[in-house]
Amino acid sequence: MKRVVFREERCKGCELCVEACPEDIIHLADRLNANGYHPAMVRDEDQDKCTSCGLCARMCPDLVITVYRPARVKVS
Amino acid sequence: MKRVVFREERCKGCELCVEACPEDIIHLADRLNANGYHPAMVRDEDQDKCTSCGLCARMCPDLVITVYRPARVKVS
Amino acid sequence: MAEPVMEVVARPPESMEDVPLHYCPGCTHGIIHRLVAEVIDELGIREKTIGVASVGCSVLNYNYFKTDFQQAAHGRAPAVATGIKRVHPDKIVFTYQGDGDLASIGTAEIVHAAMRGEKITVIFVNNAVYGMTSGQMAPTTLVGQKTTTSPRGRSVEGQGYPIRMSEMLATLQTPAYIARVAVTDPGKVHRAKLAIRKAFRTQLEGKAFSLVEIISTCPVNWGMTPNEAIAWANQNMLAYYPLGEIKVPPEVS
Amino acid sequence: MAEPVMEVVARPPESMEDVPLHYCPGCTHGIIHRLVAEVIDELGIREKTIGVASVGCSVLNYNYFKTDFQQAAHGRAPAVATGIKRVHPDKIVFTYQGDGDLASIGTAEIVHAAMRGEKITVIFVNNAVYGMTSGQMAPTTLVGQKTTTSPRGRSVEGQGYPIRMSEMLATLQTPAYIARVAVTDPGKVHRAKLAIRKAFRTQLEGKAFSLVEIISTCPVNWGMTPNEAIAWANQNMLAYYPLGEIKVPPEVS
Amino acid sequence: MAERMLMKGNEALAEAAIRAGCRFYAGYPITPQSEVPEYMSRRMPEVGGVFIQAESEVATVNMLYGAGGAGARVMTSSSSPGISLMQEGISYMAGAEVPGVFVNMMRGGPGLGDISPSQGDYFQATKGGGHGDYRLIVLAPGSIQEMVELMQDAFDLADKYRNPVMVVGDGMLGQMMEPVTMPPMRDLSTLPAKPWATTGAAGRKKNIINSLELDPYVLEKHVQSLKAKFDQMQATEQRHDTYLIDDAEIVVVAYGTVSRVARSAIDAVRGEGIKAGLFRPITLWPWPEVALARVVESGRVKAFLVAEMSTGQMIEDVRLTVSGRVPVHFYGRYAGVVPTPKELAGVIQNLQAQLK
Amino acid sequence: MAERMLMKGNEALAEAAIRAGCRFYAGYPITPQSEVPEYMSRRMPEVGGVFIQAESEVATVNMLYGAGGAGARVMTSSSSPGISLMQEGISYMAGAEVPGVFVNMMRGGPGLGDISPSQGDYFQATKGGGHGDYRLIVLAPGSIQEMVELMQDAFDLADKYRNPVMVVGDGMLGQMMEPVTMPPMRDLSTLPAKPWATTGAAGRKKNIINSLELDPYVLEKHVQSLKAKFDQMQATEQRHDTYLIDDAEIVVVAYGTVSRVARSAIDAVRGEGIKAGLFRPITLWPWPEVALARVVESGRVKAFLVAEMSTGQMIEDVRLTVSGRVPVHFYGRYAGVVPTPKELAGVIQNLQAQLK
Amino acid sequence: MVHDVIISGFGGQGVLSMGELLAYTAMHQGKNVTWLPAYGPEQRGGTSYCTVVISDEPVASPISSEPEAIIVLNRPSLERFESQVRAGGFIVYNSSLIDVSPTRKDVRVVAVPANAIADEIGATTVANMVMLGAFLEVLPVVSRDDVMKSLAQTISARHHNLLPLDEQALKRGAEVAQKVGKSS
Amino acid sequence: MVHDVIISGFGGQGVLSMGELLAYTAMHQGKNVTWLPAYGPEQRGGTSYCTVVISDEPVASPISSEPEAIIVLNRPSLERFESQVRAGGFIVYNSSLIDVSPTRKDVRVVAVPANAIADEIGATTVANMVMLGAFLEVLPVVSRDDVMKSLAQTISARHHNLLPLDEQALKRGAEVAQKVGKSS
Ligand SMILES: Cc1ncc(C[n+]2csc(CCOP(=O)(O)OP(=O)(O)O)c2C)c(N)n1
Ligand SMILES: Cc1ncc(C[n+]2csc(CCOP(=O)(O)OP(=O)(O)O)c2C)c(N)n1
Ligand code: SF4
Ligand code: SF4
Ligand code: SF4
Ligand code: SF4
Ligand code: SF4
Ligand code: SF4
Ligand SMILES: [Mg+2]
Ligand SMILES: [Mg+2]
Repeated sequence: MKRVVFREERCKGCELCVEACPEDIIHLADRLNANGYHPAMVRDEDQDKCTSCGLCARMCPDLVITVYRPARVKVS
Repeated sequence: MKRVVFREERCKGCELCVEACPEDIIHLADRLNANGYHPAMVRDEDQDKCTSCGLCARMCPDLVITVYRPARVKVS
Repeated sequence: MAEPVMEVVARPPESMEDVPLHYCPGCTHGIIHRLVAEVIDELGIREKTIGVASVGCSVLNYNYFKTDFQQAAHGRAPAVATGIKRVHPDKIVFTYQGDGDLASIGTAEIVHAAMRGEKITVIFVNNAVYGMTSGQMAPTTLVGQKTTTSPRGRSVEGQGYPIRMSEMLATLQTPAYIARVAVTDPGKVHRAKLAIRKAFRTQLEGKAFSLVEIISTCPVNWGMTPNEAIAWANQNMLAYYPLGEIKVPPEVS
Repeated sequence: MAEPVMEVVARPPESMEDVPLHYCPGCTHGIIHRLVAEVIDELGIREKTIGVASVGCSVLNYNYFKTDFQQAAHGRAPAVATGIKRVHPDKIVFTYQGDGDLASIGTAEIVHAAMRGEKITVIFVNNAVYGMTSGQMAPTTLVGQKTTTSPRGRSVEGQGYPIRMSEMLATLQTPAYIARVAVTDPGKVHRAKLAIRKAFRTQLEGKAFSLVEIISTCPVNWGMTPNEAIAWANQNMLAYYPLGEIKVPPEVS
Repeated sequence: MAERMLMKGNEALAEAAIRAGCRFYAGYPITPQSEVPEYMSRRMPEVGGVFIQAESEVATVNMLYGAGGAGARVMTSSSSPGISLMQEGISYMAGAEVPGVFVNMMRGGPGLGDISPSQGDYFQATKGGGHGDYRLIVLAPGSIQEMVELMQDAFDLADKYRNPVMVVGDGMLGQMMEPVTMPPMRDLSTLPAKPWATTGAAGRKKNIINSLELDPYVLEKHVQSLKAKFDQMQATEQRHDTYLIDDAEIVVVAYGTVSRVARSAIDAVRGEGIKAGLFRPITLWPWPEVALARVVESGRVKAFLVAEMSTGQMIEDVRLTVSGRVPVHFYGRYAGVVPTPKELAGVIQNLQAQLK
Repeated sequence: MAERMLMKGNEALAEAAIRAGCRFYAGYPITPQSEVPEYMSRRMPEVGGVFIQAESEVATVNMLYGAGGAGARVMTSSSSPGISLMQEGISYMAGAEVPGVFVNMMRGGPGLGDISPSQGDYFQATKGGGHGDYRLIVLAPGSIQEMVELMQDAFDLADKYRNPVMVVGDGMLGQMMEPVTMPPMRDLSTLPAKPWATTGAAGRKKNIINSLELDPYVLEKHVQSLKAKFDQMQATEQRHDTYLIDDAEIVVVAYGTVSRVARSAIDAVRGEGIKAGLFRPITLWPWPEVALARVVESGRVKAFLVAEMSTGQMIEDVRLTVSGRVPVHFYGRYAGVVPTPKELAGVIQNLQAQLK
Repeated sequence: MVHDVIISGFGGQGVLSMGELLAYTAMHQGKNVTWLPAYGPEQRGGTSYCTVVISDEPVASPISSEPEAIIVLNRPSLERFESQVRAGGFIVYNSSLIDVSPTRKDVRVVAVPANAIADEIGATTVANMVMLGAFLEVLPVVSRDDVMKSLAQTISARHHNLLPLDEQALKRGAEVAQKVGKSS
Repeated sequence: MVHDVIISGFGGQGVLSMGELLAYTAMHQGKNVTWLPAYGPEQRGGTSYCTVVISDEPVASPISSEPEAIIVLNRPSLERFESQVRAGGFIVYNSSLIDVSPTRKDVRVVAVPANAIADEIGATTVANMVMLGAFLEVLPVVSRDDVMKSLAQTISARHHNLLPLDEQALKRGAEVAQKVGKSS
């Protein structure tokens, strides 16, 4: 499952997330979205490198990014 | 000659000069001026007590007071 | 291997509407909106909050928050907020204002709302320029900065040094909380949120006026890419507008 | 004994018209007028000085000075002075404003004239009340002070602490000279004059904005005799509004 | 019956506002209406209402926008220069449909002018001193008792139409005393509900108070709906009063202070057999054109005399209604001068002489 | 001959002002006129003039008061909400007889409205948005070339009458480009002397710029002298233009942007044999009543069609002049919507059909 | 019947409150009244005055161009209003402060040494009540008793000890006027 | 003759400057012209467009409700303006970004792969010049030479090195249009 998910149609390709990512796994796609922007993305193969640090989401002005992490399973 | 001269018709009887005078020689006259104020005055007999310090004029808001002092005669 | 169960680290706040924002790419207004909404979520005050939008690029922010809103005339958001809060002292009222709005045309209104100690929270977005009207000089424009009405760069002679609103307002005795933060890297964004939360909490506790000045960017009118703008802000704006809490009454912590 | 030859120690200044002033008995506006006129006399600038009257008890002061004058809308004297000075940079332009005028409705104009560093001199008469309109609360009214619109005394809750304009303006980097003086005894009157002279000299030397705040009285609206008012000001106003030079650039001495 | 009290116009209207349910007053001192904020500063705390001395008239109107948008019955009062400063905000309130009551105790202008009675702000009040297509209901009382009653209506009309209402008086009406009977205190719980107000979006869709709409076609729709309200006001809210008009050949048209002077003048010339009467607009907007047109159509009137404390403003509305059918004369004193009954009687006499 | 340049309305008027001798501009950004301050910020320093970005429109008008009172040719520009904020100051300038030029690039209102072209501030400009008895000369150009020329007149008229002059355009006129020929740069030494200006009382009696006069009888005299000026303006400054009016049975009355749309519409319906023509007021105040009355009196006109980008403001002045002699119809688009030529042609066609 | 009177003097001589008292009393007698102060530039220093109209019918104009009576407490007031009094009317003037006499022959003139009498009573502030007493003697629009009732209702309790002085003042004023003769 | 054309695309595609260039060139040929931008809410992001009117007579309305031609650079522009073109008019559209075809049958339609051609030329910014070249081929209101002269006059000297690219773009656009056929 993905750790970081982009709502591509809302992305404006500003690259603030690109700059923010400590793992350097975000980049802009070649394709254009409906608004004419190159959306940010993390390649499927890079999802594993994501540490779920959330910094990309913190910098995204357009509410594009949701970040997940594996739940810490509580022993109940 | 007088050391301190009041333009009586402009006086509003506010007593700021009265309070300011270190020699305590200013007081309000019993008579009213044309505007219905008791004007400030220095009795002729008190003019001598005036030190020409100018404090009364400094506090007068209505440009009532002119203060004189004997000229220091310059030896030329 | 079984898929791990995932939990959410970061997602759009509840108090924001799920609609696209109209801001330019990389404009930090969006970040600030999100922080305010997150604080509203966390304090659980969405249903008792009333926002006041000002005239500037953020004029439409009533479309983005799920709270009641009033759109105020240019510069007058603090007066509008005063009216609202006095009628509903139990509600949480905040304004969201740009630097042209708050530090230029609205100078009297912000000073006097602060002096009276209106129990409102002011989110003050300082991007050193008039964004919405396409980049004219603001009172906060840095010396030497070129804008469409300071084409040779702001000069001290005739235009003066920029105004530091937070410091100016902090000379007043009444306001409870005044802080300056920035949203120009993830760490600063985090601290910005803490300050915003403190400002809202100040109001929740019934204390006087709180204001958070947020150093922001306007990539389009600065003529930079968003990341260049971030770097420029960090280098130049923070040098003139130091970050930190400027006024904290002993009781607020 | 021959009459001694007499010389004048104190007399009405040349730059004032020889007409009665309309102020209430013991109102210190008259003292301040005289000081400004004396400074104009001493600097020999009557023919190059343009005054700006504000709306307040001193609204008619264009009748009292022998200089050109413009009467400005309430609060806007700094904007009017800006217009004049920019057209005539070689002239000396001063405003004469009350505390309602400068610190309430005119807050934006004074802050921005100061920020831009307009080369004007502001005479700011703080009598803690709206004199002309008969004694309503001003932003400078002291806590607890009763006025016609604070009949129970100004309260911190809802009206806040009074604004200290000089300190607030001194947070700006551009202004050259800001001082607070009083005219509540002869010694203070003397020091007030020195500050006013310094402020005008600042302008003569081509330096930016100068302002002298003058603690003054309004016996009629304070409900006191003139001397009681003087005493009240010395005791209460000076405690909240400390006298002194608040901003002096190294070059001005 | 409620007691008759001798009250200053300014204080009477302030008390009347509170009786009408006003619980938010913001204002800034200015002669000749400063007794209003002064009264409110004493009285509002007693009824649990808000009094704020704003930093300026610009702030004032925007406080009203906020408080009115938040659901309170709100008012301010000022005089000519102060009302000019409120024009942007009044336009905003009309655009955003925020109710509120404005009192203008007009003084002599233009500029700082003087502080004496005037009617020089008729155009500003009735044609729109602010920008854009909007109208205010403008009420012009002729006595303090009527002022007290119109204050009740002012708040009701403001709420009914979600639009600002202006009450115009002048220094004379504000400063004079007359006996008045106050209406009882309105029970706040009987006031109209305001489901559109910003009260916190608890358990309902969020409310937005706003005049911005960037799509001109959408904004046009909105302004069209405003216009429909204004049309309705015109259809239903015209008010006027008359005095000795049934057989009148000379009809004086005057409002407020001048209408009182005119009554005295009419009494005087009636004594000399001149058939003079008075048409007194109570709503300056909507202009009472239906009633005035009826007077024209009666065929009895040989001349109108518009008397104003201005250089001639209301006369345009009179001329629009009369539309050339009867001569319209004008007599104006202005800049703070109030015509005397004797003077106005003289004008009517001259006019009568001309008619012969 | 001077070169034709392709210029935006806003920039052309700014340059035209400088050519007319304007050396003091203060303003505050607002769409759709921000190109004016932007142009001035570049250009004023080149001609030794002053550009100030004021802290607000309130400060702006008071800077003009100061600078205009000090003798400079001064101007500002803004759009609807900003102009509303200037009303107190404009009244002061009229009262104190300070010349100055105001440009209002009108946008849709009321309130914040939108930023699209509008004519919703006609009342404000012509009837007095500020308090007291005063008037502005209001010039309404129909093209950028005419705007350039009227800017020259605006400064001359302001000085001639010592009164503020307003030039009204709208977003369309401000934002569009057209070829213009600029007049030469005025030689400042040829401008009228201003012995009344505050320039320092050196070797002369002091000058005072003031609108305050507490004695109503003295103030009335002053306002009377202002009124005499306004009467003179009405007698001598009315301006208008016509198009195909000589045989017209339907006369469209329209100014500015709408007058251009109307010309296209008239061209279109003329093709179908409808005798339509255009009456275009150039001075909105003084209203060109003499010329319009002449059109009415010609007896040829069967109907007037007032077309405005408002819900109906200028129509009052048309009705005042027509005074019931010919039917006056109205077509309005507003709040930022500009009627299209096709649409207006349709309105004329319908009207023609009704006339038959 | 319509009675209109202008009351004028220096600010501080209590002319506005005198007018108010008159209007208030008449109102309580069921009359229609107006009280109109001059609040103009005269306010600060200078002369202050008010116009009181008392009528059985609703009062049309509260301004009177030709008052039936004037009560003037200082000389500028006399100079300003003397010519306006209508023929057959009244001038009641304070002869303690006004050292000229009215010249009108077509009106009844009453000279009242109000300040002197007030000093005798021992309260300079009641000079205005002396004038009112004289006025009511020549033009009895209300009775002195009714005035006293109004006073008792309007002034605050802690000043009630002054009422006897006011009563005395009214009476002394009336006595002066009696010498001149009652209005018919 | 009156020609009116609407030029529309994303902000940043250079539609406003293309219109300005066209108007400027026509003006220098002695024509009357107007150029009217849409400066409304469309400005930020969204679609931006301008209307150019070129005429021998003074231009009445700068707005055209039924333009003779539209030049559209993105899909929203085509959707918005297609229906407005007057019968017998022209639609010149950027087929690189618009993946649908106009459906109007009563107008002449020219598909121009402007971005593709610009990329070939090596300067993405000249896509608008490609469009202009195609447009002028079908509706030769001015010549390509005159456009090049105007360009040389209006752009700053330090960009003159780009002129050959612009010229190439105009020409390539014209070639595309030629295949569709010249306007008669
Ligand atoms: C009275 C008035 N004046 C001017 C404007 C035009 N205006 C709209 S936004 C704005 C400036 C906004 O700048 P800022 O407050 O810094 O906000 P930003 O767009 O930079 O976020 C101006 C001047 C207006 N709407 N109303
Ligand atoms: C726009 C406007 N608002 C209000 C007023 C009324 N007004 C006249 S003077 C004044 C206050 C003056 O107080 P201050 O400036 O402190 O001067 P002071 O009289 O105390 O010397 C006010 C509110 C006005 N003239 N114009
Ligand atoms: S959560 Fe952290 S590591 Fe993962 S993509 Fe975002 S910034 Fe990179
Ligand atoms: S920060 Fe957001 S909007 Fe910007 S590129 Fe990344 S995902 Fe897209
Ligand atoms: S000069 Fe000095 S001593 Fe003389 S009267 Fe004045 S204060 Fe008194
Ligand atoms: S200070 Fe001046 S006005 Fe006051 S009492 Fe003395 S002389 Fe008179
Ligand atoms: S103009 Fe500037 S502040 Fe406005 S949305 Fe664009 S980047 Fe943000
Ligand atoms: S009211 Fe106060 S400030 Fe005004 S003149 Fe009187 S004492 Fe002076
Ligand atoms: Mg900004
Ligand atoms: Mg004061």
